[in-house]
Amino acid sequence: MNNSLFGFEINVWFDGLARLGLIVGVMTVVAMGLIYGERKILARFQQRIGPQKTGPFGLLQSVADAIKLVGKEDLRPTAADPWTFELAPYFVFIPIFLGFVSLPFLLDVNIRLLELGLLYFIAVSSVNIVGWVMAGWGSDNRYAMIGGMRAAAQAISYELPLVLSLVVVAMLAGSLNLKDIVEGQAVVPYVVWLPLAFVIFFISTLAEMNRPPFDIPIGESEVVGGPFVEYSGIRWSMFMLGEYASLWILSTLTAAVFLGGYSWPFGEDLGKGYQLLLMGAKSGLYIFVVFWVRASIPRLRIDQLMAYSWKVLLPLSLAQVLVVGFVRVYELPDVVLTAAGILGLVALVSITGRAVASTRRLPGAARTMRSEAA
Amino acid sequence: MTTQDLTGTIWAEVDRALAGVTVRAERGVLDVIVFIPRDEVVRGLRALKRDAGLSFDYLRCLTAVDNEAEGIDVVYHLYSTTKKHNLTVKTTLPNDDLTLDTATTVWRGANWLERETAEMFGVRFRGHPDPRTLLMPEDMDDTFPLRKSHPLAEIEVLQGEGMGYTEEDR
Amino acid sequence: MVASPQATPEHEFETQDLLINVGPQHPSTHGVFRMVLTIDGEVVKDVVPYIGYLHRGAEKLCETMDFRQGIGFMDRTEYLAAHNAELSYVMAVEALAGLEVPERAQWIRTILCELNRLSSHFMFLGAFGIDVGVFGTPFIYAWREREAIIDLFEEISGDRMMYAYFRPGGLAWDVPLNFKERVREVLKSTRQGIRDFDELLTQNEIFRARTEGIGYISAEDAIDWGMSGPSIRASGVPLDVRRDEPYLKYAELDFDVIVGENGDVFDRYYCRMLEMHESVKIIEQCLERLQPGLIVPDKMPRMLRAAPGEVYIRTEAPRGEYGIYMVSKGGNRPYRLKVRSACLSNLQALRQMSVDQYIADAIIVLGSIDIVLSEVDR
Amino acid sequence: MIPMENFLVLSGLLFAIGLFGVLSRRSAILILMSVELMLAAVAINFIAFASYRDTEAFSGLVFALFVITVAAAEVGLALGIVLRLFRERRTANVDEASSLKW
Amino acid sequence: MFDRLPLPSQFDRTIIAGGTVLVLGAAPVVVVLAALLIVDRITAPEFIFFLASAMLLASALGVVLMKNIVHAALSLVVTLLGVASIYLLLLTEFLALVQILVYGGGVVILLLFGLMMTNAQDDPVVTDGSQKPFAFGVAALIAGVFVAMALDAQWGSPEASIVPFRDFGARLFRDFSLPVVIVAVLLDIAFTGAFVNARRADAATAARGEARS
Amino acid sequence: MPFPAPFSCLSTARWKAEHPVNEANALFSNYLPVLLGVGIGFILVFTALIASRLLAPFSPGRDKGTTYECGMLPLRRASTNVGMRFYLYAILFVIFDVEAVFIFPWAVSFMDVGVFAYWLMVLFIGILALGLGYAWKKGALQWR
Amino acid sequence: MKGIAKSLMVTLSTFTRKPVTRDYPNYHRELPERDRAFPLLLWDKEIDEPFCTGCHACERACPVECMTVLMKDNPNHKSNGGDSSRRKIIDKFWIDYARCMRCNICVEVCNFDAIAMNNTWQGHELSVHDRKDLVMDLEQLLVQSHVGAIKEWVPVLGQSNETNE
Amino acid sequence: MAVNVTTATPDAPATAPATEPMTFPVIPVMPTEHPLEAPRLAPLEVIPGKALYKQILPGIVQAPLDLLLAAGRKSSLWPMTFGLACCAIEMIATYMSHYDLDRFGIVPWPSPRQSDVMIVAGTVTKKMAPAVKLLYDQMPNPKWVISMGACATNGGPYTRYDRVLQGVDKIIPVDVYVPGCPPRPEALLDSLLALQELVMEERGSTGR
Ligand code: SF4
Ligand code: SF4
Ligand code: SF4
Repeated sequence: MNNSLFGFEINVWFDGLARLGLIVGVMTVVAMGLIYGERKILARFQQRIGPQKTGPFGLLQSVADAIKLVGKEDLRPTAADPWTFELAPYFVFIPIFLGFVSLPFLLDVNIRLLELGLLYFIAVSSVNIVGWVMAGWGSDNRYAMIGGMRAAAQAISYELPLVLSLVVVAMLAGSLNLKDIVEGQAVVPYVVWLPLAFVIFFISTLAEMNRPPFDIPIGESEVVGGPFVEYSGIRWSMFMLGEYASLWILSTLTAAVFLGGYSWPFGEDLGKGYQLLLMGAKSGLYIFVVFWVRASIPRLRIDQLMAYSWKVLLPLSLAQVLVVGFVRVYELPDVVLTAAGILGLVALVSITGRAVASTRRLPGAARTMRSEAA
Repeated sequence: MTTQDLTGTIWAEVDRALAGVTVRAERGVLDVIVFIPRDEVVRGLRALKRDAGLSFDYLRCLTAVDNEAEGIDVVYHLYSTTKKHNLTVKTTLPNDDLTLDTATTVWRGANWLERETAEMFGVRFRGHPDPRTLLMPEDMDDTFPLRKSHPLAEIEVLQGEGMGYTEEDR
Repeated sequence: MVASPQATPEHEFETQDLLINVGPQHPSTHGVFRMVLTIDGEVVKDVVPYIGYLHRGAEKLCETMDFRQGIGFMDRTEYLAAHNAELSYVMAVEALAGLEVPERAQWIRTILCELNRLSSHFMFLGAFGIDVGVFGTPFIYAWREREAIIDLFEEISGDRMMYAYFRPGGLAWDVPLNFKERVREVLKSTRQGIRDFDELLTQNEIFRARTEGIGYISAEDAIDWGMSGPSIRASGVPLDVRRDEPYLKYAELDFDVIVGENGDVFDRYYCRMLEMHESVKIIEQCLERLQPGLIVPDKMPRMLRAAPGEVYIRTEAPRGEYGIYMVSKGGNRPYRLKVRSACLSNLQALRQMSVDQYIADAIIVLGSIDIVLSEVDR
Repeated sequence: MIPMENFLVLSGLLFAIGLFGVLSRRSAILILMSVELMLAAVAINFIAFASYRDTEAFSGLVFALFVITVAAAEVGLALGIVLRLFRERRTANVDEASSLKW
Repeated sequence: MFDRLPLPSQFDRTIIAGGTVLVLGAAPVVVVLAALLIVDRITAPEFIFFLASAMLLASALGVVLMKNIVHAALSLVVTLLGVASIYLLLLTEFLALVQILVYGGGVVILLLFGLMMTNAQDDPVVTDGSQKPFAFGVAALIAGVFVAMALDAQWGSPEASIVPFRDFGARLFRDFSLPVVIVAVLLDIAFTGAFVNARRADAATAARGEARS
Repeated sequence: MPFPAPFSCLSTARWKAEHPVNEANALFSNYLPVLLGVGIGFILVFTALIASRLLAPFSPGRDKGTTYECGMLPLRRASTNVGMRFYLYAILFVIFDVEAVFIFPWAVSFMDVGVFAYWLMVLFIGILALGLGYAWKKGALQWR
Repeated sequence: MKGIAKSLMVTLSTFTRKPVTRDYPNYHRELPERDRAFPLLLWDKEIDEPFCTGCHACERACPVECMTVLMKDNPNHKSNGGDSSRRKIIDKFWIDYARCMRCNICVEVCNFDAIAMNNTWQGHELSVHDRKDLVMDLEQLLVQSHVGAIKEWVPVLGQSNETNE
Repeated sequence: MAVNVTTATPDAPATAPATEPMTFPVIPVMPTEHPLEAPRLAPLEVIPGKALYKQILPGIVQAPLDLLLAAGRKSSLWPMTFGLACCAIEMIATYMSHYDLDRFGIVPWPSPRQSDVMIVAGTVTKKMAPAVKLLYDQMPNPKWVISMGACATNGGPYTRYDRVLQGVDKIIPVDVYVPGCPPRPEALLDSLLALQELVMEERGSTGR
């Protein structure tokens, strides 16, 4: 039990409150930063500049957005179901917020490191689907309804690969405590042993966050923003806050679980600043890739999305659990894991390629009609 | 029944295909124009489509021309995707009876074109599968904007002596 | 849960249809198009398109305008390919007034029309990319290239969209002195742009999976519906006015008509992509053969009058056959003007193409036929 | 620490509420939900006994896990049946589908 | 000042009335408990326990009493999360999380889907009273018996203790190996059953759909 | 034995002396932030809503509260039609979720039990995979 | 997968390219001289009066009827002792920029080369809060030409550029 | 005034003696409004709303709060993606790389519920007008309207066709008009900048 905050030992209640309060502040800032960063980075991918005029380099852009959204009327359609509509933001936001509780930000910088941290994380993050469905159903809007259903279907489908790829990590670490997991990577990050799990995890987190190419529930070109069509002003910004908070959570989690968190390479010894740098770089990389994918990849269709999860990711991650178990239980060298992982990765790539690639020739190449003249 | 020199055109073929249909032809700027009375026009069109030598399988355009006193002409522009030739078919409707058989039975593509012609000129197509308005609001079927008798709106003049745009109007 | 004993077996709960309204304000209807989808779960059971939200009477107004004034309205009916639209109009006037267009004007017209085809196809690619769900990137790439072409047009005609540059008899004024270099410059960046697109979308597996086999329409159906342009060529019908009934200088040019095989969304996309290569090819040939010369006939009448008569001019606009049916009773204005809209006919087939697809597919099917609403509604 | 009785009372009350729901509700789905409540009450009991009295063998915990598991499976299956019922009779009301309830 | 509050759609009757009732109902409980906690009459776990069980019982009542099925289902979410917190108070971290994972994420979604497939909100549920008094009697009886039994018995004052997670796993897989396999089979059966039921519906619909079109 | 009341101690040393660290208390203090987090999350959203209520203009409008339908008035009340597929996936999810629940304790402790636990899990997963395979074969994973 | 990687590479390559954005309010691209913003009247610097004689030709030709022209006798005409050869001159002139479709017709029909399209940025940045403010009167139409703010380009229709190529 | 030339005006031509008022070519008037259309095209009744803080806080606190809110609103004007006709293309061009509205914090959102500005880009026909009205109504306060192009301002080239609404300000209040057919992207940008100024100027009374 570690109740020291900035060196002061205080009562566990106040300690908890203080840490949560801190995280609220940091979360707001980070979410705003992420929104700004996303806009800047996407702009660069599109040879634009991105926010520029609000504050120096547009840094205050997110602040302006936040102020604007606070000062914006928030409407509720008369046909909407008042209770569900009003409560959905809470149901979406709070579970995401609870995800912060067991994150290992830096060495000994966290709210609490739960013994079953990994399971806690998964359990808590699965609740917010209810919020999505509530938002969709409560709005009494067709797009919202469809979006809510899709969100639920997608979230439950990708939860399993996510869980199973984390289970594998737990098997290696022999613990569900995120601190143990990070420390287990002091020498080699798990991504080296478990490349397949990492890739599956990455894909699933994209889906869990409803990020492209899995942004089907909120796909603007189809359902105009999905469950959130009818939300305006501050209520809508709560969803956005939740979205970016979960982006941060998942990036930190990825960094901690697969990339070695603050401990690899030799982070633990070199003090908080260096750890911060490490975590920042790792989660930053993750976030960058998420944005990058957003800028370049088309959206899947709902059936393809579900099929991909159930037919490709789930069997592969089940197999992976068994393989890792085998390697551990018969005490084979860890390199076998890497080999199996790479094999799995190859399988994943080839299955994906086979599943979606067409055997068709490109049209026109075969039959072009010559023009008569010349 | 030609009144002009139509040599070098597909008129001969058309004449053959339209046997049994009253038909008169004219040489247009680019295409041959064929006039068919309105009772026979769908029959004629079908014959033109079915005929192996002509096979006008493609309806380019269907529209009407409001000739004020002389009634309304309905004009079909046909094309053959295989034989690559064109034909214009025209039929005249008197102003007091603007009904015509639908050509949707010949080309499905005539559907919307006829709907448009119907609401713009007031031509009624008998047997049309979907006689709703197309471009006008769903419940407005009594205005025919493309008729010559349909007036243009008054222009709202701001400038000059007509600067009648006062604060009350806003 | 009130029981409804009178419920007939037809009222199965799975088939209780849900209507969704897409448009007129919807990010992916490309304007003010509206369609009502009947869906069952995620599958579209029926599509009812509604158009007319942009019906603004260009035809009617042109009947009160003289030929010069009409050009401006033609620009605005086909605002993505204004040169092509103008071309049909001025060709109709020329046919009725018996004007002979000088060589140089024809070559320049060809170049500009093809450039406009490029810019219009870029617009399609971008919008289509959005429909398929890439966040903005294709659209922005498309506009990056379009902007280059538009800048060129602006240097030539003075406006970014509504050029009013083709005139009965020829061109309004001559192209600027550095025209050839500028076109070559633009072509260079365009080629780069096409390549970018090709790599961004064509090979992408998700894109292929989203587009292949979707929105199929057979060649017979396509002809029957009167489709035209790349939309029909994707179904395997080699229908191209440029080749079948050559106008301008197309008869002297060497280019391929791109024909698809499968008639699905991907083919419609890829036909346009390949067509852009052809356009580039055409423009290069034109540039080589462009000679100094007159841009309007020597004996241009001061007052343009059309002979009585009627003409149906068809040209191959980026979206398909853009026809002008012009009836003249003499004088300097058309008696009746009808714009044969390619999009209208293509749109008719939408229902057939998108029934029994997923919702998301219905959207991209609509995107794949590349509509311009002001051409549909006029 | 919390006295053990508290948990037992709580679980008793929860069970009773669930029972009330099962008996009074007519929609099959609501009955299912009420059954969930009852099962949760049972699981609380199991766990309470296990962690207060059986800390060595903790069979109760394992049983509780099985209860949760079985409850989940039960919901899935039962819901399937309810949907079937709904499809056939156009109702999820158990009184209408009288063959299911006394 | 209050009459000048603009109250368009936001604070309509439902929300105001419901919120007031909620606050009026919950506030005394919280205040009393907090007071007891501060003067050290009850311990913090007890404080949490009472809070959680109050919420749990209230929302359980919501499940069985609410008119709108979807509201009842959402109430069920709260109940089940409350049950999870009770598990936590019973020192079984793992089961609490499992409860959240399985119920919060899975079963409730399943139920919601089921509800929506049976067109939940179109016809509000009939919870009409023919059986209600009877049901209430039975439930009250059972509750009385249970509570009496629980309070009557001599439990001593046992201390709860934590079972280490590793031990739990080991026991589960060492001593309960057969049940685990049976569970797997059960799950399979459950899925297959549900699937068969659902699929027939699908097939029937498909057939009808074809017939209609 | 007693878990600290909120104000019971402000002096660290005394508090430490009075509250020995035991397992149960550790568990509580670990999960206390979760409880508090629910509260704080709630308060956060609530404050934001109140702030917006204060700062944002509100005005009634005739059609302001109509459901957004791309500029058309809603066709009819949005019905809650969910395809059968969603349900099938949900049930599949529940099944595998439960499976994951069993895998977690196994994952941390299978090394303690040894090879037997491993093969038990192989059997467990195998049986479920069979179910998945059956569903796959029968087209439950096919959307249409 | 290969295709996806390719897509990613394309976007990455654009990531490294320079943004093409024109920093608008700070940087105005040079407009081509043919740019057509809105019609403007030209000022005859030699005689110090507008070129326009108020002949109504443009008004009649304007397809949207957004112009209003009033003419008067020129007080500066030779017969009145002035130095202008224009017998009539423009009295009042309004153009409703809000309706003008920038079609260039007025420029083309003017026999006196008195009107030209504004090809400066001032011609484009005309946002107003009241649409009445978009009706330009004579003074506003002339001011730019008078102060020499535009370099007018009056096209000669159909003249081919013989020096080309 | 609109023309941004501040240099000395030329000696205006001396005001001439009043001539006969100009008569315009008389175009036949549209018979009557179609009975079905009239109610649909009635101007939207806009009820101004006030923020609560305007009523309960003392004035001295209001001013800085106004400023803050206006600064936020000004820098984050989210338009609704809503293109009607040709002008929409130029509107899109403005969003794209070369002009990049994102620099000003302007990002389009598809749903009216999340947007602040409605850019009416193109011809509003009478068939479309009810939808425009409805969409405007569905936007939460505060909201602004930019009328982009000749058509939206007064019907533009199509003003004489009677299916076209002669200006969107007939049905909803418009804050900024941009002339042009279509306006250049820069012109639209300019109008957005003008709107930003307007937001700042009207900060004390925002709330329509
Ligand atoms: S440019 Fe065209 S619309 Fe504008 S004033 Fe001149 S003639 Fe009229
Ligand atoms: S601008 Fe030219 S055409 Fe117009 S009134 Fe003046 S002189 Fe005549
Ligand atoms: S103002 Fe001009 S460009 Fe804009 S919509 Fe109207 S006609 Fe098209």
